[in-house]
Amino acid sequence: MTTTREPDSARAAPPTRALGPRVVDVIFRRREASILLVTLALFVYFSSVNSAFFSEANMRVLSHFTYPIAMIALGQVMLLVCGQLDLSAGHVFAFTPFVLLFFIEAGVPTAIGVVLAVAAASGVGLLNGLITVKIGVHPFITTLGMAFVLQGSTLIIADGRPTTPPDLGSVESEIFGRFPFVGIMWAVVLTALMYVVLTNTRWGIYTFATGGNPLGAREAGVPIDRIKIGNFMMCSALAGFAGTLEGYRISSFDPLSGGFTTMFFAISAAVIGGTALAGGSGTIIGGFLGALFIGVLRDGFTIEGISSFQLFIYLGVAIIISMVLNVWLSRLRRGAMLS
Amino acid sequence: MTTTREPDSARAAPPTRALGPRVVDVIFRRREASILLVTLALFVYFSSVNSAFFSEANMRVLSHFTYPIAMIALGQVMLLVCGQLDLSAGHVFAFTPFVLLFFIEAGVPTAIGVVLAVAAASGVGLLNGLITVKIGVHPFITTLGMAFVLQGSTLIIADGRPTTPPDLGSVESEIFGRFPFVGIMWAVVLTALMYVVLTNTRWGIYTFATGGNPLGAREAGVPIDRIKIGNFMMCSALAGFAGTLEGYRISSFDPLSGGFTTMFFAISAAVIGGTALAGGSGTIIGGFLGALFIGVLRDGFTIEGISSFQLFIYLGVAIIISMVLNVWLSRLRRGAMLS
Amino acid sequence: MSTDQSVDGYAIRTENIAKNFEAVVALEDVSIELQRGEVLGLIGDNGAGKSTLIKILTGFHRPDSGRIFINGEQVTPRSPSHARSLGIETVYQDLALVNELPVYMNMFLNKELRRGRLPLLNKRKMKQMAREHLDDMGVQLSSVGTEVTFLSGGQRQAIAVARAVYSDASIFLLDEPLAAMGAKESAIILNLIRDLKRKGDVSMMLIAHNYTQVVDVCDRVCLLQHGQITYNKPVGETSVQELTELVAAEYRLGNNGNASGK
Amino acid sequence: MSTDQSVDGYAIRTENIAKNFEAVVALEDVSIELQRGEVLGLIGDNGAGKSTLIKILTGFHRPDSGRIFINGEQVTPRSPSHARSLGIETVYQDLALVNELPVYMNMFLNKELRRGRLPLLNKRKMKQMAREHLDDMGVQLSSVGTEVTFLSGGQRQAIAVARAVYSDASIFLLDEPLAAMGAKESAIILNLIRDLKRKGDVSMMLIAHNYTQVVDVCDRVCLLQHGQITYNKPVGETSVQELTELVAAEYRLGNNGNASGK
Amino acid sequence: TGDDNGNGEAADNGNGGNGGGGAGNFPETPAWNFVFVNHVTTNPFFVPTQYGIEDASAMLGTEFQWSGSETSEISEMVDAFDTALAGGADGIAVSLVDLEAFNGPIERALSEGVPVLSYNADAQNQRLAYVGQDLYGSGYAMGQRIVELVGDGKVGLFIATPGQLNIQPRIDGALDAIRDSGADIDAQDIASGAELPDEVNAVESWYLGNQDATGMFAVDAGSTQAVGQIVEQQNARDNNLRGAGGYDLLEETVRLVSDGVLDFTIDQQPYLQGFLPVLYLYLYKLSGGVATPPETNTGLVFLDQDSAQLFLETESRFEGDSEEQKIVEPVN
Ligand SMILES: Nc1ncnc2c1ncn2[C@@H]1O[C@H](COP(=O)(O)OP(=O)(O)OP(=O)(O)O)[C@@H](O)[C@H]1O
Ligand SMILES: Nc1ncnc2c1ncn2[C@@H]1O[C@H](COP(=O)(O)OP(=O)(O)OP(=O)(O)O)[C@@H](O)[C@H]1O
Ligand SMILES: [Mg+2]
Ligand SMILES: [Mg+2]
Repeated sequence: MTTTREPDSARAAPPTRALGPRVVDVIFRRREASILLVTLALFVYFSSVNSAFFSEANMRVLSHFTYPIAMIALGQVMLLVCGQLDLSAGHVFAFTPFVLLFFIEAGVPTAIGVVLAVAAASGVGLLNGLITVKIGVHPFITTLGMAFVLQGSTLIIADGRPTTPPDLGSVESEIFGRFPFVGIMWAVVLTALMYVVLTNTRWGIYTFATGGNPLGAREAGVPIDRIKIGNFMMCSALAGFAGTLEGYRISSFDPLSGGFTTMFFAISAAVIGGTALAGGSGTIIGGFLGALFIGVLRDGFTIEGISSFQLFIYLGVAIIISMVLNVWLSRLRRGAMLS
Repeated sequence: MTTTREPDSARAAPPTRALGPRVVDVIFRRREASILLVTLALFVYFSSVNSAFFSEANMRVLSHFTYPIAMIALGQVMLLVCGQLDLSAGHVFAFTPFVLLFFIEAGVPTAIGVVLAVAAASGVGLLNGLITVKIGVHPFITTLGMAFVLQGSTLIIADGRPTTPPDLGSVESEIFGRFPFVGIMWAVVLTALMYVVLTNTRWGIYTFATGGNPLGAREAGVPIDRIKIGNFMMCSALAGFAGTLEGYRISSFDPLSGGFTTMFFAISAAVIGGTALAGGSGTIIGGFLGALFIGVLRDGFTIEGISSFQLFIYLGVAIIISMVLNVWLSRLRRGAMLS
Repeated sequence: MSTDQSVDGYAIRTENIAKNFEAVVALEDVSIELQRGEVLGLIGDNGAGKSTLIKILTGFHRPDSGRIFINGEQVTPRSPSHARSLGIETVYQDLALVNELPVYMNMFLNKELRRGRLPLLNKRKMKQMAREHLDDMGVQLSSVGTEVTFLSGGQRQAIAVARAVYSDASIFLLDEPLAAMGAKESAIILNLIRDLKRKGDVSMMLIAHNYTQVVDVCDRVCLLQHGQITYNKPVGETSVQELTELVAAEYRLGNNGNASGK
Repeated sequence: MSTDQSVDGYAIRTENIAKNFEAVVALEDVSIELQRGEVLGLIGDNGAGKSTLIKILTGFHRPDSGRIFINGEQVTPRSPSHARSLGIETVYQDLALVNELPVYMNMFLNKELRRGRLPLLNKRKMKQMAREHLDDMGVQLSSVGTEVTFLSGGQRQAIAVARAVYSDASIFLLDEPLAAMGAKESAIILNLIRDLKRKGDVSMMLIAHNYTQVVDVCDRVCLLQHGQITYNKPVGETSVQELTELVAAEYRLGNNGNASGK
Repeated sequence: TGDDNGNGEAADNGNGGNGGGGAGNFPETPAWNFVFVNHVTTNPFFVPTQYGIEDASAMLGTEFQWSGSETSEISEMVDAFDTALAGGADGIAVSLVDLEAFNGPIERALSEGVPVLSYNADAQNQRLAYVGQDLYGSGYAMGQRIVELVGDGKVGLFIATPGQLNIQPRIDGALDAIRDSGADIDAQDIASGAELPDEVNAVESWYLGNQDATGMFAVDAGSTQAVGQIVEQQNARDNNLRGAGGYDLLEETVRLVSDGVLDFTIDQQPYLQGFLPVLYLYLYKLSGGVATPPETNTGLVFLDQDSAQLFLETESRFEGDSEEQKIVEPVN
């Protein structure tokens, strides 16, 4: 082998470039570059077709389409990377606001109530994790069962109809969803946090190892059970928090919100962002971008005035074409990085 | 190593037993034994709780709950074993009857129409396969996009409402769904067929190899692309045929039938039956039993008259408990096989 | 040289093969010949590109440039199946086993036995033959029906070797087929290789890091260095000593290079 | 014998270890001692149970019965982490690499370097040290940032070896650490082993099928057969010849057994 | 069939009038875009609604969009509403299946001068008017009819998707009416599933376990058809069954009513729920807000064996079983 040894620091700092091109370069080198480009292209397309698309009002709508999916996607990425998945995330999303409601009605201040409700949500994750890891039930089945249990419980607690949050006027209700763009801000902050966790901490490495080679990880002393359980908890906590934000935003705790649809969109976002279903590989930023991609499509076609029957066809075709483009772009990118 | 060499033929024919115990023994040695036992246990439970459960009439209902899920599950097992999956199967299920309708209205005899419609369905699978395999889009995304396209197309073709099949009285309509128990008979026949394909043909071995070790399979000369595409086609064809049977059975081609729910149940059936999502392992009979398990649960709780909100909780809890039992039984079984 | 259909007497001949993996130059310019009836030892450092060369010959990788002649005919294998149809059997370094399949199915992967003309597998026959092959190789294994996941390293390798060796191919490419084999099992397999050779008309390329084995069984040795063949001698004209020296020299050079590169 | 805290002078001592995998008896009754400061060679046929013994000592498997003493204390490792906390480092035969992670993360798996007290990884330091280790081992590799999936067999093994060897453990269990290594790289690693030994207070168990290497670097050799230790001699009292004979004898016996069993 | 539910392209060929250059003798108006936000966009119940929208749009030269949620998910509807607003819709009709969630968006729309109506489902808020039927009220009326028909005994009430807001209030209303009547009725609410096949299975399976049932009713289109089919198949009327019925005008349902298998099905003029809002929004825009839309009750019609005849023998856009435009001749 003749080695053209690439200095290992090359990635971090190409020496002789101005800031602008350098930023472009750094972005281009990342795996998420292609899905970012595809999303940007869609963005430009919709803006050019309908001037209202790139208005502040619609950016707010776009953020609403994006942030709940993005936040659940973060958790699903962690789980998928370690070889698990959570079908109950969408139902935790619907369930958690009612836990909060319970606390608020018991006189707990909202802020503390949110913390407790999110803790309760992560308790669901703990249960998912324990049943999956300790007993050995496939996560698909554990979380499917859990989803049904939560769905029934939520409907019973809510009496089958949406409830208006009791403290709509409060500062907390603003912070937890009502203030414009606050949802997406939470999502961005959490994305940054999870990004660091997955790429720059032991937990992240162990998550990859657990999904990539469970046997090898065990041999190397990675506590794979704890990693899986922890990620189940994180996923549920994120989903629960997202549900709370969403409940405040629309002034309605809705027992039918979330559900399998939202879970499904979140897993799609993760996969679109480049996370494998088989475990061992995935990116947090990709998950966020995947959610944004889905948001742009849904928002864009709706604002274009596509009616619902056609909307499905537009969505389907756009997804496939975009992802073909995505594959093609990432090949191009890898080719270009050679030279 | 001290080898207690087990004669390789031991599995096939234990020498000194009467037929009855021998059958039990053969069943017990199979991987699917535990889920079979769990399903039987549920069966006994529901029969004892409500005498109407084990009536001929309800067996027919049970068969209706089971056969469409079972048939789609067969295809999903093939796909999952080779490391793929098909989110569009439920929408092929809804779409295919309308293709048939088109042919019938064009004057094609029903029997030929069914063949053509199923061929059209497998065309959808071909497309799924080509996009996934040749372009390299993740099957999750390809089939998600395809699902949306089909949903929109079906709704448009159907004008958004169910249609009554035009040839309800015909012999064909009886064979293709209306005759009592004909659906489950089709499902059983197809299960037997697919069982042979997966376990006793090259195609089956290659399917395992493609999912278990794609790189190794390629090295060994397995045509993994063709295997994947073929299984996509099979899955779509099975789903399309199931949709046709279902349309005739309920005297209504319904554009909203199938969909993600049915697909989801089918994948659940596959996983409950012991098929891994990660590829490389799975059983056809398990897929069928998984569908039966789901059918028994849904039918049993409905016949018991569990009210709507609680139903979800019962379902969820029953799924989790049964699967815990399943894990425990299969450990027991493996332990017992030692002695 | 054997009296066969090949025009030039070579089972395999390559001209100026090059192969890059993104920034890594695996092969720069490899021209190598495998004569009919010969066992050729291919040696070289870790990461020298030996396995890459094999994978190009089996159609698993496509060369970036260069020409390949098989039995005198210019042909670039398109896929492992294609290579097999040209009479090439391979033991890959990674063994190419499917963990989820039982031993006997792995051994007969892509050359399954059928029941007469039916498209059904003849499992009984495959099991029986798998058992025989393993016994021949001196490898103990409780049941050929077990999945290969948990087999020992040597047992796994034996399956891969049996898959290739018990076939009627005319060219064998063996990529470190003895790496995990016990001393006894290695000896048996080396004997098998000698037997095959004795039958004639069979050519082999053997990659190994154990030069004793190389000198023991090969007719000729090639050294792959810097993406090129830098040494090519009949075994009679060399020795374990010389080969070891050769590689060590390279090390001292390479090490200096590394040191200065730091 | 070294002057250490261990009560009985043994780094590891096992008594009557047995382990079955369903119908397979992997270990029947293994009593073995690893003295402090000693390099013990463990040899045996494929499937003899060598790796199983190692995995029991690292807590990956639990023994069915028998007792384990580590540094004189009776303790059955609960998990690989537990074993590590007892000062045991291991190179597993399957390498325990995560394909999707880059070289340097694999090398530091479960002993990641942090940035001071922060829970953040010090990637720069890990990369730099990974590079140094590879250079020390004479293994060429273009970038320590590449994923390990596509590395050559020897490159992969080098990472696993580096992971274990460059640590401050006192007991090393090396399961065929040289199987895929080139002649040159093997020589370097054997030197590393000698260096470690020279530093004292380090004990090693080395599994290898290459008896030249065993005789070269070990102080004592044990043979594992029929799930028991059937041979145990200082290296000075044996030779490559004798070891080979030993195993071959077993083969002739075993083969007969097989033949009659057919 | 390009004009079935497209985004109002029908406007091009629907320009019937000549007066002021616009429709009829209206002045020429811009192609106003009216957005309908729905909670179950693919539900066959709303096919005639979409025809109504299409026809009114063609008549008036306006455009429309049919959007919302497939599964009555409120946040999705709110997003669709906000998108419409951001996209410059000229008027919005929304099925107010949530009491609070749309208050903010509606206020915002009104303050931007975009008129908002509610249709099919209502909440007391700023919206200009409601066109449709009271869901809970219709359920309550059905409950009273159930008591009348059945008197006492075990009654199954089927609901496709529990909690879904276009149907849950109906079942709540029915249960309340039964309770309020004081009749000795054991009413069980049963989930039947989102799709017709599931609904048929569930209804049959419940009936098999409860053959002493005196009544079977459903609150959504699919389950109603399923109830009819099972009552027919099982000859339940020869058993203990005294009453069966439900909602909406699926082809099969109408046949079952006309055959006397079902006692009734409730019709609520879905066509008008699409047609009228377009008209109201148009007039509002045209009049600069002077022509304030009126509250409109589209009625609660119990279709029985006699009246079903009419529906059975005709197919029309008003019932949603034909897209053909024609004058429907009365049967008698
Ligand atoms: N698919 C691939 N993608 C990227 N790099 C690769 C790929 N395959 C091989 N390489 C690189 O090419 C070089 C040659 O690898 P190869 O496996 O041919 O070495 P080798 O001579 O077989 O080594 P060993 O003796 O260790 O098996 C190595 O540096 C390896 O990392
Ligand atoms: N997890 C397991 N499940 C079932 N059988 C196993 C398992 N691990 C090992 N075995 C069996 O136990 C026996 C001993 O295997 P082991 O890996 O210890 O052999 P080894 O001495 O390391 O052989 P090699 O030299 O080939 O590496 C083999 O027959 C193997 O098939
Ligand atoms: Mg190699
Ligand atoms: Mg071993």
